Amino acid sequence: MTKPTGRLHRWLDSWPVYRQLTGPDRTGRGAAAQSPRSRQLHARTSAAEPPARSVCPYCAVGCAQLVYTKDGRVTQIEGDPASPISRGRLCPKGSASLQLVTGPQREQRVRYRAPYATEWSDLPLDTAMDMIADRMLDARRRGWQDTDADGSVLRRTMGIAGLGGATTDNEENYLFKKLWTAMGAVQIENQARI
Amino acid sequence: MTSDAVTRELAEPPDALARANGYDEPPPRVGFFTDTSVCIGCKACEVACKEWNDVPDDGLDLLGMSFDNTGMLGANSWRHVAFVEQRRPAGQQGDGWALLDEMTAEVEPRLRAAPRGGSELGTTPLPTAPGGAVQDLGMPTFTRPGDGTGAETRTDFRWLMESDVCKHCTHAGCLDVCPTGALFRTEFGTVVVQQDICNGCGYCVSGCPYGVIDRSPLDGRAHKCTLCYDRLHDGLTPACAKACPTESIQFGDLDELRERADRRLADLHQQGVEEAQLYGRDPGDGVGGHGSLFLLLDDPEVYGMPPAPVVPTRYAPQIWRRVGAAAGAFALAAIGAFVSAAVGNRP
Amino acid sequence: MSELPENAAPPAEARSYYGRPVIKAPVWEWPVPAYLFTGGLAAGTAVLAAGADVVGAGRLRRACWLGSFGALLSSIVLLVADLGRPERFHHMLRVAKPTSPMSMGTWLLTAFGPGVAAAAIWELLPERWRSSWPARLLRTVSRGVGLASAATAPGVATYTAALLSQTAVPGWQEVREELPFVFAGSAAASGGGFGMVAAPPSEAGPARAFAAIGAAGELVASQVMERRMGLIREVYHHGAAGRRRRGADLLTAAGLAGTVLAAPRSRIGAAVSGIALLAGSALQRFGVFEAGVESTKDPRYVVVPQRQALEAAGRDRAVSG
Amino acid sequence: MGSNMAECHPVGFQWVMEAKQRGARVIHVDPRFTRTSAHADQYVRIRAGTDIAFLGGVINHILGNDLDFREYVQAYTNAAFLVREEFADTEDLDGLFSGYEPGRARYDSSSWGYEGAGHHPTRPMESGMGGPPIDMPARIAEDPTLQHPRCVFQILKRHFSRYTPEMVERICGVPQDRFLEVCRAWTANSGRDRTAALVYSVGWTQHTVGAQNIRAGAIVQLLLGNVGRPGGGVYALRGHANIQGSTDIPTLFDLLPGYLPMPDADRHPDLAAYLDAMRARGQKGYWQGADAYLISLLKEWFGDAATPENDFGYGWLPRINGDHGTYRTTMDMIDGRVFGYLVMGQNPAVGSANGRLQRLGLANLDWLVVRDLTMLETATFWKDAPEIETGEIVPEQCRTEVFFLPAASHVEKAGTFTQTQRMLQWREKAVDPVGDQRSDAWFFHQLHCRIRDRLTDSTDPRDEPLQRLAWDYRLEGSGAHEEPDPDDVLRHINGLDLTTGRTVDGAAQLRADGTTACGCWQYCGVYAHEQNQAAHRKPHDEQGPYDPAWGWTWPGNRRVLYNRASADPDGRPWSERKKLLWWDPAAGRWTGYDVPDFPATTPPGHVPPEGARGPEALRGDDPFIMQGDGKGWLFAPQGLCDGPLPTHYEPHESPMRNPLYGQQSNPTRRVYPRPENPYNPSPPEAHGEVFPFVLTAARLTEHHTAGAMSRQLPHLSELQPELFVEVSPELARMRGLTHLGVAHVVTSRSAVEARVYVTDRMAPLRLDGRVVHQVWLPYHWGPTGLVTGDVVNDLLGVVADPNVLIQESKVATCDIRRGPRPHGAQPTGRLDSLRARAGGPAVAGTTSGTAVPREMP
Repeated sequence: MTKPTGRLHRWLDSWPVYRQLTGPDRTGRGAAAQSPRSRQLHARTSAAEPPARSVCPYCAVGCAQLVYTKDGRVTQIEGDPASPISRGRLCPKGSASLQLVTGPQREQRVRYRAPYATEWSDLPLDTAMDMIADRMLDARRRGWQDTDADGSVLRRTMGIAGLGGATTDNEENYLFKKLWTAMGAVQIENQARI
Repeated sequence: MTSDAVTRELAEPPDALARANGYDEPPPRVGFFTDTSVCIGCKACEVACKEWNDVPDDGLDLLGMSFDNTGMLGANSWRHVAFVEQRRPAGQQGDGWALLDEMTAEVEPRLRAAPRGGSELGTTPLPTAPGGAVQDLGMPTFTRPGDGTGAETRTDFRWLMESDVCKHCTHAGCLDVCPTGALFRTEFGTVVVQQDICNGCGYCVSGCPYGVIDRSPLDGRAHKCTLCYDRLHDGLTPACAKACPTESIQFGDLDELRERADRRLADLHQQGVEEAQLYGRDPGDGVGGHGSLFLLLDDPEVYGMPPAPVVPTRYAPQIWRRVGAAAGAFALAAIGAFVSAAVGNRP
Repeated sequence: MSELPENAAPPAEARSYYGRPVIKAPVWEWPVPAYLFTGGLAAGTAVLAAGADVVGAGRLRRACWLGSFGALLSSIVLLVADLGRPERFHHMLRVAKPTSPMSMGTWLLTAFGPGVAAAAIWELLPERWRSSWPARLLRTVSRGVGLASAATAPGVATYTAALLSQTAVPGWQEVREELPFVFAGSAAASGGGFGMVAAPPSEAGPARAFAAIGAAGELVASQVMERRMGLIREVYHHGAAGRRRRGADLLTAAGLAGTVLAAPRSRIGAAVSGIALLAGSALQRFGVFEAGVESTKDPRYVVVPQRQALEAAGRDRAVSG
Repeated sequence: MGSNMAECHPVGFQWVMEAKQRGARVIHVDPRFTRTSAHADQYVRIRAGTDIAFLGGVINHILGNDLDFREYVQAYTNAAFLVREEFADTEDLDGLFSGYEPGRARYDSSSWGYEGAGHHPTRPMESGMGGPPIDMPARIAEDPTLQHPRCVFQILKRHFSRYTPEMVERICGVPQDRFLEVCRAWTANSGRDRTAALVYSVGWTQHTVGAQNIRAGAIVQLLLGNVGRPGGGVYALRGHANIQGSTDIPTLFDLLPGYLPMPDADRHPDLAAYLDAMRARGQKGYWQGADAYLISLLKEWFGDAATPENDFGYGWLPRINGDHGTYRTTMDMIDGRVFGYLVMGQNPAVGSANGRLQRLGLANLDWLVVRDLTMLETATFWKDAPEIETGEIVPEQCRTEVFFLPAASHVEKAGTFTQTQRMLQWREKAVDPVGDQRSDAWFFHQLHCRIRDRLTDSTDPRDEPLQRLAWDYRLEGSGAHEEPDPDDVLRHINGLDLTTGRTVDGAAQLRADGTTACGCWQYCGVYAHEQNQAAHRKPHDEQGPYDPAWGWTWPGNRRVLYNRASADPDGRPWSERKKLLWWDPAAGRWTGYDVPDFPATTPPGHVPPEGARGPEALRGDDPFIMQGDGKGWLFAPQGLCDGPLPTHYEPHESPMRNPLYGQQSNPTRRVYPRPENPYNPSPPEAHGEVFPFVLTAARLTEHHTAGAMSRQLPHLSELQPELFVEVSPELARMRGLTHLGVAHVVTSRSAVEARVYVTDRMAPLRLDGRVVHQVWLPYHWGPTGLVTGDVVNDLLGVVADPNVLIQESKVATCDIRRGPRPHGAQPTGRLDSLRARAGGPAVAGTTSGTAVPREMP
């Protein structure tokens, strides 16, 4: 007989009015009104995998970020309190990093605009890379200069130019500069001068 | 703060509010201390809040209120940074500037013409003011700026910024009037809307004397700051306070925050910032004090907050007495009507 | 009338944030003032119906129970329609909060509704079924619960004043002393008016009396309310709210006059007077409602009284200190 | 000055707020009252582009009142050195220094040298960061009493003597008493016990006198003894996550990694010439190691193919011979000389000055590759550029082939960013990118593989460097995701001892014999002891005030540069309060809180032996270890193209005549007159009144530069949803503008439409007997994104600083009118009429005969 009573009690107890009448929260403004969901709420970061230690991608202050993930998806990005630079704080842009990384504005596919086209079309990444490599070599050849008017050695191409770097990693910039220079390309610039 | 309020406060243990609301062994009451004297108006709090709580954007409209394009707190803005431009020096009491400046003069009539008087600022652009814009306001004129070469040139100016948030009142109007128990007092002494319960009756919107809570047109439910209730369960700092670059928003046990606020106020007064004042610090005020305290550099209404709000519940006894009397009168009228009709019918 | 009473605040130049409202305008739309009216009507007709039952005025009773039931059904539809999440209307019964007039009202309506429904169902029963034993049982039960409902009706008629006044809306909060009487009168007038329209003058005596007392009470209470208003009087005077309130006063006064002078003698006079009273009651609700909404749009109505209170408190402290 | 730190670096500004709460005085000098001004103890409004006049006034105040920190100045700066007799100052030549070549708009700097020291001419973009070397005599002629008329101190005094408070007021519009308040506050925070820090950003650099702005700030700080000391310094706050790194490991045309110069066609024909030009006889300091730095770099690039016999592959390097900067390149695109363009994480169609020029360049390419997180204007110009409306770009006739490749974000790849204080911080990878999103490392690796495959059989000597390129980084990922492991790339950047295969621990271990390989000598030590030092993450509350175990700071993980100056010449701290490093006589070494900038065992009184070179030639009291003379340069005898001392020149576009000199603007500034790049006239030219107002552009906290990382995000876009232009109430009345109304700002380049903000934060300036109005706009908007708007950079012309080729985008002239801008094909017509009013053909621009571009080959 105790069991049904327990069940009845539990059923009744799920009704806040009953809890009001039987518990300490008579006016129904506190514990009695709390829903089971509220009682069990937890921060989504607490269930996440150990965060990746990262750095904010916007300005150059270099605020440390903790990137929380779950099942291969980023679920939260917030400041890392351990950082002597930022002490866990972030500005509005840094705080918006989650949206920056996970938002629908992120392009996921190669887009290709053929000459004279008025719309984008699709292109497999591999094909795109092959096309780019062909074009790089062709433009390099067409813009090649062996010497200047005085006969000084130039050994370079003016047919291709590169722009960017202030938003890319040191390691990537290094590969960029290395490959570019080996190709004989000198026109390479970034935001530092802009 | 009145002396009996102090006595009362000292007598109250930090978890008194939660205990009074039916919690056993609750943690101490927590809150915010928003020190506007160090707010740089970056709005990190607004963004961090939205990112954590998945709050949608509040409309992409230019409001013309200095750098404030959020307008006010609402269902989709749980933090709101106010920007006030004043022709008076910081750190010195001015002699009361007639507030009608160009910006206000242009924005105010537009607000009047807005739906809900601009209660939904941010979700709609400000309409054009009826009768067109005000051109010259005949405001107190200065020497032509730049005419002078010394101290009289126009440089006395200050720009106040303040991150507004739900006050988590000790006596919360929204919570008191909520008919479903969706709004409730948590074990931390904060006030939270339970989204699984709220049926969007909208009563809380009018119950709040600060204009904080609002019903979202997107999902029909009421929303406001939860003081990151989920994070509190894991001992984490609320998202806005964690992000705030200058510690303008501080989170902690309310007892300690009150002390911090008192100290900061004393410091500022000592530095000659006479106009600094605490808001929501007094447990004896109309809402029993805030869970989120503010240090302001001007009167609350300058930031769009009520100067001395009173929780509507305080009027409840008086109101119910009058309702009772009116109900009695109504009943008597009914009886009287039959009696008089019976009397009148008697030949 | 345009001069401000002495105790009213001067139109102070309150400081504000770009003239932005301090509090939110109510999210409620027309269904809420409509409900204020239908709720009052349901209560007013319920007491008339119960009284008619007691005194044996069958046609008045029947009309009023049906009227009450119709008003009640409309009320429920209106209330649910105004929810942001109508499918969750039953959450209203999760808690019983003495601090929430809406919660109290919900429970009041819960007490009030079944009796009205039972009585109305009996009234709707075809004549030929009425002699069956279940019908007789229903009659007994419904009579009891109907009377019980009538006992709760004064609450239903007046709690809506608390509903509005226990808010931060200056236009409602500041009239908290008088509003219950305005609403009580308005409910009585509408209930009586309905009885006058729906029942023959021979049986409508109580309805006329009830309407007359209600209308007179409403007019008096409304006048008192207005005289005691401070700064807030502006919103009750100007704009749509002002127009509705003036219309309400006019219709109620006309309805009152008609009730006293024409209704006892003429069915048409009774009907016209009754309709005037109903319309007056409805306009009163809309007027009060809109005045409140309007009062949230200008920060002065919030800031000025609070500043004055602060200054007064400061003066008190200075005196006592 | 020149920085809006609270808005552009809010999290960094926490330290300013904290210092303020501890009693520091914060002064903000800016044309605009910003969120930084709101928290300053003193705000000083200044006319945009007049910083040198202001700072010159401060220098004059210091020198005129003997307020310099004399002990510091005598010991650590070049104040006592004598300058050659031939040197003539701007005071003598009405705004020009000696050596000006009018026809070529440049200086022969030979007369600027120290007496008795050798000289190498200074030419732009040819010397890396070190500048041309100084052939040092055993001892430079000097006058320690600082009285000799040709000593740097006296030259400085004379040069700035006319920068009086009255002159500052006339030029900058700063009332004298306010200016003097700044002087008093600044000089009061100097000496043994006190320091002051100076913060600048692009408000200083983006001028035709950009480099000299910073020089002027550095002179003040040197005079006050605020360099190399705690609480002192000149801080450049940089604007992108890795803009410092992309300068250190430069994606720049004129530099090799570590600020080594790119080989110049004329001056660096072979390795010997290159090294000779870098390392002059007797020069002190660490640039003497350039041979080891360069050869180690070549070893890293070409591996075993780099041998002493082939100059370590030096001959494979391409040569520069002039300006190959981004604007020059863009103009070459318009002229059809550039065929392909790769743009990564940058949005020049919105973010570069004269956006129209940029877009016209893009429209005349054969192909364009854009790699970014989101779709942006640079990739979509062919369908939404403003020039579509004017008919200048017709999609059906635009041949540019565009590849948009989605990029991986900062959490989808590991790697280092170098932040604004030179600290490298390693980022861990959190998740894989999805779809076609790839890292830039992947892109270059894949590109390299494809190019290599195509050239396997080539016998063309020009393909040799590609065939021989060392590209054997450890790979991670597989198949379509295979890319170099950034950890291994960083290890190679740090450098390896090829004899042991282990990492080197510092630049001192690099050798010039080909036995070490190093990608960037300056980053030597970031992978010391085979450990990724940039990944160190010891919490700040568990370590000392300089937090050495968080990240890694170049050079050698020292946190304060030139920190020898934190102690007095005898090695004692200047004061207890301001101690950082000091000589411990008992231990015979330097000790303190930071890593010493020099060998820790060099005693304070060390005098190097005769004939020493390089680091060994540094005396025990030579703190400025990168300078050829070991001293802080009040006077720059080498390295600057536009003079050894900062001089006030008016901006290229200015509403007024230079009150100081006959020379109006920087005589060596780089101008690019062409139809797409017209200039507004400035005095002494006629018709300056057509564009009467000063224009400046800036950032907001709520957006990021050209907007690609913010205009697409609802949570940022809602905070600043629309382009606006701020004007003072006075200007609003003058032009009939109303708050929130629409107006358009016009220059000879373009017209831009914006909502009007009438605010007291903008105020007119009274100067030189007239009132000058300034307007400003944020520049974050463009035609795509959640919030869109006109491109503010379209208003600006391209004119550049001669030293570093940065464009003057912080000041121009303009007009503002109410109402929307003309639309359709009209704007060009309307602009032409304006240009006509402004005098002469649209291309004429500034006719100052002293500034002509250096010719292109």
